[in-house]
Amino acid sequence: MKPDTHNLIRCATQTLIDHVDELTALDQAIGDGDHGLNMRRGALAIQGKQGELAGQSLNEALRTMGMTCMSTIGGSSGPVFGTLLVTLGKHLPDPPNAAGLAQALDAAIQALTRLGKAQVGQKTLLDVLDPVQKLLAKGGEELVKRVRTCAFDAAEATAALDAARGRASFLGDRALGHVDPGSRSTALIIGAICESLDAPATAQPSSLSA
Amino acid sequence: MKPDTHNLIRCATQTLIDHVDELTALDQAIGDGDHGLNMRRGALAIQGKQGELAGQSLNEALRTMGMTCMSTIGGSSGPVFGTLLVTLGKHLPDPPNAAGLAQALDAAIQALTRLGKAQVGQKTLLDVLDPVQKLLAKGGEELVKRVRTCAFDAAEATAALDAARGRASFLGDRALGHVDPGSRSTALIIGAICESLDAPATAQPSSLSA
Amino acid sequence: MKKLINDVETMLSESLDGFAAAHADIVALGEAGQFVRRRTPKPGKVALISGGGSGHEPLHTGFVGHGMLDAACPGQIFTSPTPDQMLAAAQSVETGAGVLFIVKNYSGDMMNFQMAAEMVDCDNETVVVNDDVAVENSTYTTGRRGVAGTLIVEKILGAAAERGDPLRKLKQLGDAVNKATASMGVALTSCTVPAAGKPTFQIGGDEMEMGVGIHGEPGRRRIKLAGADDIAHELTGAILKDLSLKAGQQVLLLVNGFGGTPMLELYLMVNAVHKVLAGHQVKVARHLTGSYVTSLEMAGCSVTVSALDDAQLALWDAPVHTAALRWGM
Amino acid sequence: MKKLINDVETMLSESLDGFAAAHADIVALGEAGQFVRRRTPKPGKVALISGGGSGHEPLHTGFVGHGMLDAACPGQIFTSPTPDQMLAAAQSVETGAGVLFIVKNYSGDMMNFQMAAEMVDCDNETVVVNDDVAVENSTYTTGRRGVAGTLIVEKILGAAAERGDPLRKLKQLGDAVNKATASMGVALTSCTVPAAGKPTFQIGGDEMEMGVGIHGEPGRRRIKLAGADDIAHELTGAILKDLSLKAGQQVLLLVNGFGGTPMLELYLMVNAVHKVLAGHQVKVARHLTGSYVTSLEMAGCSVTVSALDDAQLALWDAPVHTAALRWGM
Ligand SMILES: Nc1ncnc2c1ncn2[C@@H]1O[C@H](COP(=O)(O)OP(=O)(O)O)[C@@H](O)[C@H]1O
Ligand SMILES: Nc1ncnc2c1ncn2[C@@H]1O[C@H](COP(=O)(O)OP(=O)(O)O)[C@@H](O)[C@H]1O
Ligand SMILES: [Mg+2]
Ligand SMILES: [Mg+2]
Ligand SMILES: [Mg+2]
Ligand SMILES: [Mg+2]
Repeated sequence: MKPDTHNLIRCATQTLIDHVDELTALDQAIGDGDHGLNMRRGALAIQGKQGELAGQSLNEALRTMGMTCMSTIGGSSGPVFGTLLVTLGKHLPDPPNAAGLAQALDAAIQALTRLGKAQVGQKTLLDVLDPVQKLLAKGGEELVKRVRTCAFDAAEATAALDAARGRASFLGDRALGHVDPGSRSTALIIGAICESLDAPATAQPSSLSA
Repeated sequence: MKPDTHNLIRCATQTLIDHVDELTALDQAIGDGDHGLNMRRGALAIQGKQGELAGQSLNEALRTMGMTCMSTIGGSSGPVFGTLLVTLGKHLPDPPNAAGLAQALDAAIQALTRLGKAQVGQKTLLDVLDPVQKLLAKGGEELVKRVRTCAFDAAEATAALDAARGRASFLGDRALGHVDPGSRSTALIIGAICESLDAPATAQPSSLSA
Repeated sequence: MKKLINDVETMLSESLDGFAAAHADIVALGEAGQFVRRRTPKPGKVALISGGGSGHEPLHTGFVGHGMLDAACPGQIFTSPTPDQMLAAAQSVETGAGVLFIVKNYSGDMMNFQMAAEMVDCDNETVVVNDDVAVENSTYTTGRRGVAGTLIVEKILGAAAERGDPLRKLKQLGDAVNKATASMGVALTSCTVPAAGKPTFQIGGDEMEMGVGIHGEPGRRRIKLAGADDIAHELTGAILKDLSLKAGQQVLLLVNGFGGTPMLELYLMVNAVHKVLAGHQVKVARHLTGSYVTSLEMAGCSVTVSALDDAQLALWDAPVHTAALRWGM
Repeated sequence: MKKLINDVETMLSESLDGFAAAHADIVALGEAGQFVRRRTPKPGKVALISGGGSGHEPLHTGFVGHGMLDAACPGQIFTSPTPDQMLAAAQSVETGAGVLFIVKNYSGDMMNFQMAAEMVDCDNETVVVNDDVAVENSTYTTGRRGVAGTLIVEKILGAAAERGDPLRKLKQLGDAVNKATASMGVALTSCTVPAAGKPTFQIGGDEMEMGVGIHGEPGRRRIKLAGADDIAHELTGAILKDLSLKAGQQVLLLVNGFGGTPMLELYLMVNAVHKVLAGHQVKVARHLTGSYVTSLEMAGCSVTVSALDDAQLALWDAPVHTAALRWGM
C-alpha cells in the first residue's frame, strides 16, 4: 500500500472520530443515538490495524478494513460499511481510476441493496453513494472537487427525505430537517478522501503516517 | 358533646388539612415526606365521624378520635396522635379545666414516652407537649393566649434541636433550621383549639358545623 | 448523566462479568464477552441463539438457561452484535441438531444475523420477532420493530426445544407465536446512552411518547401526559385491533417496565389493562409483570398480549431456569 | 411528577388490585386491601406477617407465598400500616401455631406493630430488622434502620416456618440472621411521593447521597458523584467493618436496586463489590441481584452482605414461590 493511501485511511477514519458528537446527535434525533460511537469504534479498529494494512495491496486493504468493520462495529453500520468496503475491494482496479471506481461503487450499491433491502430515496447512505457513483461514471473536469461537494450536498438532502415516503416516513413532520446519520458519515469519509487526494503530493510521507 | 366542642374539632382538623403542603415540605426536609398526608388522612377521617362524635361525651369523643387516628393514619403519627387523644380521653375531667388538662397531658406524655421511647429534647412533638403541659400546670392570667404562643414557639424551637444530641443528631448541620413536622402539627392543633376557645361564644351553632 | 459506572468504555464488560459471577450456576461467559451461554449444553437439542444491543437487560442474557436460550450475544449499548459473536456462540453451543436464531426486527440485527446465518456451517433457521404495533416502519426497521414479545417467543421456543422439537418445527412455532403476539409502549422519560452522555430525546415534564421504541426511538406521537387508564386504553386498543381477537380468547398479558418504572406503577397498569381486556371479553390466562425488556433507565412501560393456544400455554408453563425467569425448578 | 397513575388517592388500591390479579394463583387480597395473604394457609405452621409503607415493592407483598410470608400489610406510600391491618391479617392466616411479626426498625412501624402485638389474642413474637449500617440513628428510627436485609430475614424465616419450626425458634433464628446481615445504600436521584407531587430531596446533577434510607431520608453525607468502584468500596467497607468477618467467611450478597436503576448497572455493581470482597478474602456463596427493596423510582442501589452458616444457606436455598422470589418449585 502506498504512503498516500495510508494517509488517506488515516484522514478518513480520523474525521469520523472527530465528528463523533455530531453523528451521535444526528442519530439521537431520529434513531437510537449510537451511530457516532459505532463509527468511532470501527475507525479506531482500522487505525489499530495500520501496521497490517501497510503490507497489503489496495484491494486487500479494503477487504481487511471491511472485515474489521463487520467484526467490530455491529449495528447497521457494521454490515453496511463492511459490505461497502469488501465489495469495493473486490471490484476496484489497482491502480484505481474514476471509471473503475464508478463500476466498483455500482457493485457495492447492489450488494447493499441486497443486504439491507433499502432503496435509494429511503434516507440511508445509499442516497449519498448513488449520486456520487453517477458523477464518477460521467467523469469530467475537477472530478475530485465535484464528488466532494456532491457527497456533502447529498447527505444534507437526506433531511428532506423524511416527509416523503421511505423507511422513516412514519415520523412525518417530526423528522423533517434531520440528516440521516449514515449519510453524513459517508459524506465525511468521501470528503476526507477527496481532500487528501487534492492535497499537494509533495508532502513528506513521514508526516502522513502520524 | 357541646356545639362549641364540635366547632373546636372542626377547626383543629381543618387547619391540618389546610397546612398539608407545609407539613409535607417539613417532612421532606428531614424525613420521608408523608407527614402532611398522614395528618390530612386522619383529619378527614375524624371529620367523617362528626355525626357519631356529636352524640358522645367529651371523653368518649377523644377516645373515638384517638382510635380513628390509630386505624387510619399509620406511620408514626397514627400511634402517637392516637395515644395522645385516647390518653387525654381517659384522664380529662368533664367539664375540663386547666389543671385537669395539665394532669391529663402529663399522663399522655408518659404514655407517649413508653410507646415511642423518645425523650423530650429529641425533636418530636414531645417538645411541644412538654412546655405546654408545664404552662397549664402553672396556670395564671390569659392562659389560652399564652398556651397558643408557647406551642408555636416550641415547635419553631425544634429547628435548633438538630445540632444538639437526639434522634436526628446524625444529620448535624444539614438538618439545622428544620422544624420537626409532628411538632408543627401539634402546634397547629393547639393553636386552632386556643383560637376557637378565645372566639366569641355567640356564633351560631349552624355556622360552626359546615 | 448519573449512572453507577466506572468508565463508559468498560461498562459493558464489567456488567457482563458481574452477571456471570452472579449466575455462575447457570451460565458461562464466552471468550472476550462475545456471548453468554448455558453452563451445560444439552446434547441433541436445537441450539437457540439470540442477541441484540445491550441496554435491554435482562433481555437477552437473562434468558439463557434451561428451558430458554442456549446463548445470547450482547452487542454494544443499543447496537446489534457482530456476526463473529453469533458464530462463536453457535460453535460453542451447537450439538448437532442445528441452530435457531431469534432476531428482533431491526435493520442492524437483521443484517448481522443474516451474515452469521450465511457463514455458520450447520443447519440453521431464523425467527424474526416484530411484535410492535406502534409503527409500521421505523427509522431503523423495515416493517415492525421487535420488542417485549421477544421474551414470549424465546420462552415458548425454549420449552419446545428442551423437549426435543426439531429445527423446522421450532421455526414454525416461533413464527406462529410471533404472529399471535402484539405490543405497544409509552415513555415518560428518555434514556441516556452512556457513551453519548446525554438523553436520547428531549421530552417536556407534561409529555409522553406514545408508541416509543425500546431504544428511545420516536413512536406514534408526542402527546400530553395522560392517566393510566387512558394510556392502557390506547396501548391495548392498538394491540387488540392488530390481533383482532375473538370474544372469549385466552391470552398471556405481559406488562413490561422500561427500566425506570417501579412495580407499584406496573401493577397499576396491569389493573388498567385488565379493565380494557375485560371490556372486550378477552380472558387473561397468564400474567407476567416486571422490567424484562428495558431501555436503560427509561421510565414507561409496554403492554404485550399474546393469543396462545393450549399447547403454547403449556410450553409457557414448562419449567425454566434462567437469571431473570424461573419457575417449575 | 411523571407516573403511570390515574389518581394519587386510588393509586395504592389500583396497584394492589393489579397485583392480586397478576398473582391470583398464589395470593389473595384481604378486605379493603388491608393485607395480602397466601392463597392457602398451611395449618399448624407459624404465620409470618410483615408489612410496612408502600413504595418499596416488591417488598413486602411480593414475598407472600409458599416458603416466605403468610401475609403482608401494605401501608400508604412510605407510611407504616395500622394495627387494624395487622390484626385482620393475623386473624386471616393464623392457624394455631402463633404469629411472628417481621418489622423494619422505623418508629412508625415499631409503634404500629407493637400495638398490634399487644392486641392480637394469639401467641406472637416480633423480629426487628435493623441492617442499615449507614447511620446509627436516623430521623425516624431509634437505632439503625431496616432496609434490604429484610428480604433475607423473611426468606430464611419463611423456609424455617415452612418446615415446621416453632415460634420461639423462629424468633431466635430471625434475630440471628438480622445480626449477621448488614446493608448500605447510595442514591443518585430522589424519589417523588405521589401525593406530595415533588421530589423528596433536591440533589445536584453531580452529587449522590451516600448512606441514603429507603424513603429517601438523608444518609451519611452528600458527596460528589463517584465511580462504581469507589462507591462499592465505601458501601462494602462500612458493611465489612460492621460485620467484622473473618477471612474465608462465606456470605450471601444482595445488590439491590432502588427502582430507577437498570440491571446493567446493578450487575456492574456486583462486579465492583466482588472485587472488594475478594480483597478481604470473603467468599460469595450466594447471589441475589435486582430491585427488591425499592424507593419508588429512586436511582441508586444498596449492598447487603449476610454472613450465613450452612444451615441458614440451606434455608435460603429452600423452595420459595412468591410473586418476586421463586425457585425450587
Ligand atoms: N437497510 C439499510 N441499508 C443501508 N443503510 C442502512 C440500512 N439501515 C441503516 N442504514 C444506515 O445505517 C445508519 C445507522 O447506523 P447505526 O446508527 O450505526 O446503526 P443502527 O441503526 O443499528 O443503530 C443509518 O443512518 C443509515 O444510513
Ligand atoms: N418515637 C416517637 N415518639 C413521639 N413522636 C414521634 C416519634 N417518632 C416520630 N414522632 C413524631 O411523628 C412525626 C412524624 O410523623 P409521620 O411523618 O407522619 O410518620 P413517619 O415518621 O412514620 O413517616 C415526627 O415529626 C415526630 O414529631
Ligand atoms: Mg443507531
Ligand atoms: Mg414521615
Ligand atoms: Mg443501534
Ligand atoms: Mg412515613
